[in-house]
Amino acid sequence: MNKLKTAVADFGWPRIIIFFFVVALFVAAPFVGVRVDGALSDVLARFGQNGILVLALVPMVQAGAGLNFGLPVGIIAGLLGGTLSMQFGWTGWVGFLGAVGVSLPFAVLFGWAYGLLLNKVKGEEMTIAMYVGFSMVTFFAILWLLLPYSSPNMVWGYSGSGLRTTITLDGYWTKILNDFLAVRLGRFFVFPTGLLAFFGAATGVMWLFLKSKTGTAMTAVGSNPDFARAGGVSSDRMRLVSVVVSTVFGAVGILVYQQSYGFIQLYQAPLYMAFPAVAAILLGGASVNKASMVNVLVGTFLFQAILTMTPNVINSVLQTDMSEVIRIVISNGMIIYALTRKTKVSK
Amino acid sequence: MSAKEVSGAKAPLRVGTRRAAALVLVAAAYLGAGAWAMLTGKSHTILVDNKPVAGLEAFRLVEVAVGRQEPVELGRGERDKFAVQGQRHRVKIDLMNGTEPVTTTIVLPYDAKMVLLSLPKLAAGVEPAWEPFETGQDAPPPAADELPEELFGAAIDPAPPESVGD
Amino acid sequence: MNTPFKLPSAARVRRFAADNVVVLIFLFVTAIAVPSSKLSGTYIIQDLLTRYGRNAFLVFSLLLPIMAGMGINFGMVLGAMAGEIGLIFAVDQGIAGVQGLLYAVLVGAPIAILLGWIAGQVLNRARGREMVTGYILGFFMDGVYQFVVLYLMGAIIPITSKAITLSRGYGIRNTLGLDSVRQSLDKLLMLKVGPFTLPMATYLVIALLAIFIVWFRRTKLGQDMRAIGQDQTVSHSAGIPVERTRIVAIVISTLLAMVGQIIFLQNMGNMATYNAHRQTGFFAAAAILVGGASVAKATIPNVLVGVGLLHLMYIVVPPAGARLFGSAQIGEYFRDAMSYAVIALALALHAWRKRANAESARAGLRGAASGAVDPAKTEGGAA
Amino acid sequence: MPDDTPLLSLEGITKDFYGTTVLRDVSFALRRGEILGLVGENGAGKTTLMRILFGMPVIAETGGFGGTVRIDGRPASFRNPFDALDAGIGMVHQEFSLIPGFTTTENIMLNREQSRRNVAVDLFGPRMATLDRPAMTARASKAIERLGVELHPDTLVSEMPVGHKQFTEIAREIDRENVKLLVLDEPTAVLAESEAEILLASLRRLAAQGIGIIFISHRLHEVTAVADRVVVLRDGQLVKDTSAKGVEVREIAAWMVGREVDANARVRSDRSFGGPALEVEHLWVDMPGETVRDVSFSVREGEIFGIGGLAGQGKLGIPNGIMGLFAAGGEVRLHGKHVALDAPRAALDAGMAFVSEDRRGVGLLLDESLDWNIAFTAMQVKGAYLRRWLGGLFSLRDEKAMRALAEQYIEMLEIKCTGHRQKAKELSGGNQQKVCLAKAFALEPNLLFVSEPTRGIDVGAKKLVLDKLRHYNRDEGTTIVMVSSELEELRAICDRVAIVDEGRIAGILPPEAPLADFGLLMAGERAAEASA
Repeated sequence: MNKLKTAVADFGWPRIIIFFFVVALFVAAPFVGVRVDGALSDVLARFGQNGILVLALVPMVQAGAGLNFGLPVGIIAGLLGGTLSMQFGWTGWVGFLGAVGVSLPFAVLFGWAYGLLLNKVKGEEMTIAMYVGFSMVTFFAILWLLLPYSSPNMVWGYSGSGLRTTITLDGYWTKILNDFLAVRLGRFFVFPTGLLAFFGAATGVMWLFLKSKTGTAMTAVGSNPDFARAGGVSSDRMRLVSVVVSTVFGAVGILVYQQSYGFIQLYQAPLYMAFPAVAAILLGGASVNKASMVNVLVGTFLFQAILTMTPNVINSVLQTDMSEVIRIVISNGMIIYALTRKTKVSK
Repeated sequence: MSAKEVSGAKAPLRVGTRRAAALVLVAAAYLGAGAWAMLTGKSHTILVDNKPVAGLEAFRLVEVAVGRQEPVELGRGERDKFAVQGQRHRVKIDLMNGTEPVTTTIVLPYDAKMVLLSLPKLAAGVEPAWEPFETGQDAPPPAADELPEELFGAAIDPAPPESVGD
Repeated sequence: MNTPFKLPSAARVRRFAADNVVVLIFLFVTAIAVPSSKLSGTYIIQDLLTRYGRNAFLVFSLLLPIMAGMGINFGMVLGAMAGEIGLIFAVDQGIAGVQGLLYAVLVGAPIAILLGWIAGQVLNRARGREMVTGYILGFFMDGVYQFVVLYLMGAIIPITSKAITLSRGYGIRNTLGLDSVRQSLDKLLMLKVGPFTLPMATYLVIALLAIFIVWFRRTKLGQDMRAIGQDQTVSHSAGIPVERTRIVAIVISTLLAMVGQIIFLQNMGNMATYNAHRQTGFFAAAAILVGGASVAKATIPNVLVGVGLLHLMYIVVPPAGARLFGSAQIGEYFRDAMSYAVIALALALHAWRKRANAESARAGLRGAASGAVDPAKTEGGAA
Repeated sequence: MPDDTPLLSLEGITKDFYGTTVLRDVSFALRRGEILGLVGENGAGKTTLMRILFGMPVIAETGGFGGTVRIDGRPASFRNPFDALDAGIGMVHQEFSLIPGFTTTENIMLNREQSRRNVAVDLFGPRMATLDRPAMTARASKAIERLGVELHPDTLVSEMPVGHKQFTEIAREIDRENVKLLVLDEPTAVLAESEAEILLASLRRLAAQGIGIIFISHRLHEVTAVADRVVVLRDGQLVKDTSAKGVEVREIAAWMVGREVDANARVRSDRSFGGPALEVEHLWVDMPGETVRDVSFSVREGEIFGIGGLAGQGKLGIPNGIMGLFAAGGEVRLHGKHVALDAPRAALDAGMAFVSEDRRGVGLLLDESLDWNIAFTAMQVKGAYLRRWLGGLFSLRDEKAMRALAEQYIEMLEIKCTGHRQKAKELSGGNQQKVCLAKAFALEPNLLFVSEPTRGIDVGAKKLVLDKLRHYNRDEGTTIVMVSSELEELRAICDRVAIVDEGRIAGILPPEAPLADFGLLMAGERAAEASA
């Protein structure tokens, strides 16, 4: 009984409530005329679509640099990769992998600069990261207008210059991962094999990275920077590595997201992209200074399940669209809950 | 000591009553300000109406002013409106025929959004000269219903990749 | 013992630049943008005068939490929401003019106090990361606000006017016309000076607020806030109720933000029901930081300078962008990027300086008695 | 003042923490205008005694205390420090509790500001009163004057020299109208000689005004200079309560440290050492609270070198500085080779290892398992416990090897745990200390720093830890530098013992040297005088 109590306290009431909320949504779905198999298919697609962005948060949390509200820095690198690949006229797998390849050097460069800044401001990372992300996004909004992109599929038709706000990936690499080896079961259920395999591979890479010497040192820095220092590990360097890795995953994550979504969204679109990812990982049981692969998987699944199910189920029940409110309250409530919890590092 | 020290311990009772009195004062000020704002700030629309009514003739031409607002001229059967705040209003009627303008004060009920003020009645001294005016719709027809934009909706998922149930 | 020695003048210039780098960058950008915008001086000044009246009050609401060591109160958007709810009721009740504003303030006040108290409690549990928590709290409450205004108003909370409700019968429309109170405070005492019109009543309200803040700093409570802002542990051991005082600072800030938002909206003349508050915290934070304030120290001149500089940039950059790049859009993105970057830079500079100070303070402990002081090591402390 | 009731009397004060007795039947009294010098080693019970006097909540939380505290003859029991303040007891702490951005006046009057009532007070309570700055300045000036020091009321604390901060703090305590008893805990520790003189003079002035003063200091010559009476605590017991007149510093030092010496502890027959292993010259270290100012010594190959001294004097700074954990300067050579400071990696690569005194802060990854804790440093420094893949392109943790290592040390050091996967925070203090030792041993160092190895662990574990160190030294030939507050412990296992005082080495003694000599060195007397 006592054990159960501490387990519950460890996991936190908000998470448990949300978990049962999701279960209740699935149970209620058939009664209000929502097909469970269709919904599940939806959830799986979104799970794979968003997962890598959530995964990108792990290294910085582990290194003690907090929740990466500056994820848009990586997203911008991904957008650069995607648009450049399109500009070069690459399509299909070449296009997608080319986009990933092109975005990586940008991600490393941005991440490195961003990491240097975060190392100077220990203790205030999260607020500053947020505003670094915001300014990066708005700054790049200018570049989207000015850079000499010329592919007619991407630039505004009437002026012939400046990228459109939304660029369709049709004819390039729309759903290239989703459709790869996808299995269709019945009318409503599609299993996006390629997408989930890619997400799985990314998770595996992150898992291996955390098991490496560097990954171990990073975790120790986050767990107890003084211990790591006494063990001859430079915490600044480890934090820098964690920021770079996080940014790289952010870049890959947005490319995966876009191929599933079918569009590249530019300008203000990436502004708030870090928030749902942060909410998801916290929902999965991570704290501000500890996160695991399980947190990522569970959190992304739960969060996407809420996003998919609430509009369908709640709206049918209440005859009104309250999903937006529920989403805002749950995702931000989760973040506040994590921020106000006493950090569990025992000292 | 020149400075009077603030101390709760020395005269707890006195401070207590002073405090209570002060709180009552604050409450009264809050309610008073609210009442003042509501009474004097409540907006009403007065429709001034120059039509024959209940055996009274309409005027050929009349100039009417409510409060300090610009007067308007009304021909027979014409109607205009004044937006006013507060309940008590002076209405000045000038028949433009050399007779002295007539000034009357009308008092409207608080919750009357719009009243129809009959000028013939007012000039004839019939009480009350106004009646509540109900319209089918008290506002211009609403434009297309607008719902709030999403906060970071676009980021989460603007449209599901495949909508449920095909 | 440690008589502060005179810095060489080059070092002094460098130090001044480091302390005011944010202001200097802004001056530089606007200095380029003003001539290239080709706007007339009269236009710019008139617009600035209007924007002072519209925004200054909101920025003032950030002062007290900074004084209490809680950083920039991004949770001030809660106050803005309270003000908007007040205005919704004022419009619904058909209370017009300055009375309508007063009514909105009276309705908003208890809501702001309640929200401020909640925010204070939350921030007390998030010591050391007040700013990011306040920011997210704003998002969270945005959801609650939407729930109340979009679903409860007209359904459970009585709303009489059909003009402001959605056609489905409940919920407030996306845009709320504020014609009944539009610029009623500004117009109360309009002063014409040459080509300019000055909303003196609004200025008067702002001046009263400034006087209040000056007075407040001199009260016991203000003194306690200053003490807590510098060292919570010492304040606590001296018997100052730290948590309570921090809550009071947030409550006052929320109340002021509520009034500030009402003043802001009466000038705008209409209100985006679900969006009006979202950028409030951002603009106020950018303004106070541009004015040279830091997360730990902010003064009334910071507010006044900051509102002026930030809005000068907001006026001149889009037309300048249009002339230089052929796109006003670029100017708009540029000013947003600048504002975001300025917040990031100001926060980063402060965090970085705080660490540098802590290090030099530790070096000071070593004492001058040591014969083996490594000169390379003490440089950070002296310079 | 012809009043016979003592201002303060402590009667039979007894206190234990979880079964460990820290104070046993302590009784003494203090009259008005008297200065009482309270001396004792660390852990003698001074701090606990003062906590009891001030009603610190920690006392009640740990089961209260036995005996009676009387103020003016009436029994007093304070529930919190504010009660004590109200009763007229002031305390000046070792670390400053001042607001840096406030002026002298504002700090002296902190939370006791003079204020003027106004309308807002009635509306929103007394905290809305406006401050009466002239009145505050006047009062602060009065307190400063009473102290008899030069202190400007409008100087910011952040711009003051250390001494003035100390005076500000004392002025704050004596500003209270009813203050009658002042406790000063090591007030001169941070002061220069001349400043300390001024402070002592102020204390005499205050005493002359009828205030009773308890003066806690390890600088015994200051105690003899200023105190009317000296009370010596040792191991929780009062060993001496005597008039300060005619008492020699050397005598007090002997009372302070003089325990019965364990006769059979000395087994030191055939010790022989090689050349110098570690040479330290003009070392300074910026470790907060343990500042090292100028330290030089050398350790011979195979030796166990002890470093002792009172808390706060800098003994802990020495290993922390050499290992690069705090900013440091000077010259350190290991086997003749220069070791870079400010870089933990350099120290580790040179073959040194460190068991930190801050077990939970620096020594352990509390939230991680034992195998992580033990293997981490060796993995990072030596690349051990890694398995390489793709021809060494990348390498992953070798969980199996880590487990084997952890199990080896769990057995060797008799670590009581559920297994190598247990989290470090779940172990007891003694077992945590053993994990720290295992971590250092796993590095196979040629020089091992051990800092406070027995702090906060029980007797059985203490013995085991010390035995392991001794055996490690004997079997592996590893040179050990051991830093400890327990003089006895140092004398039991070390070949030489250095005593650190105020950031410098006061002297190096063989363990057989008379106890009083150690005491004198700790008390800040020069080595020359001690050996005289």
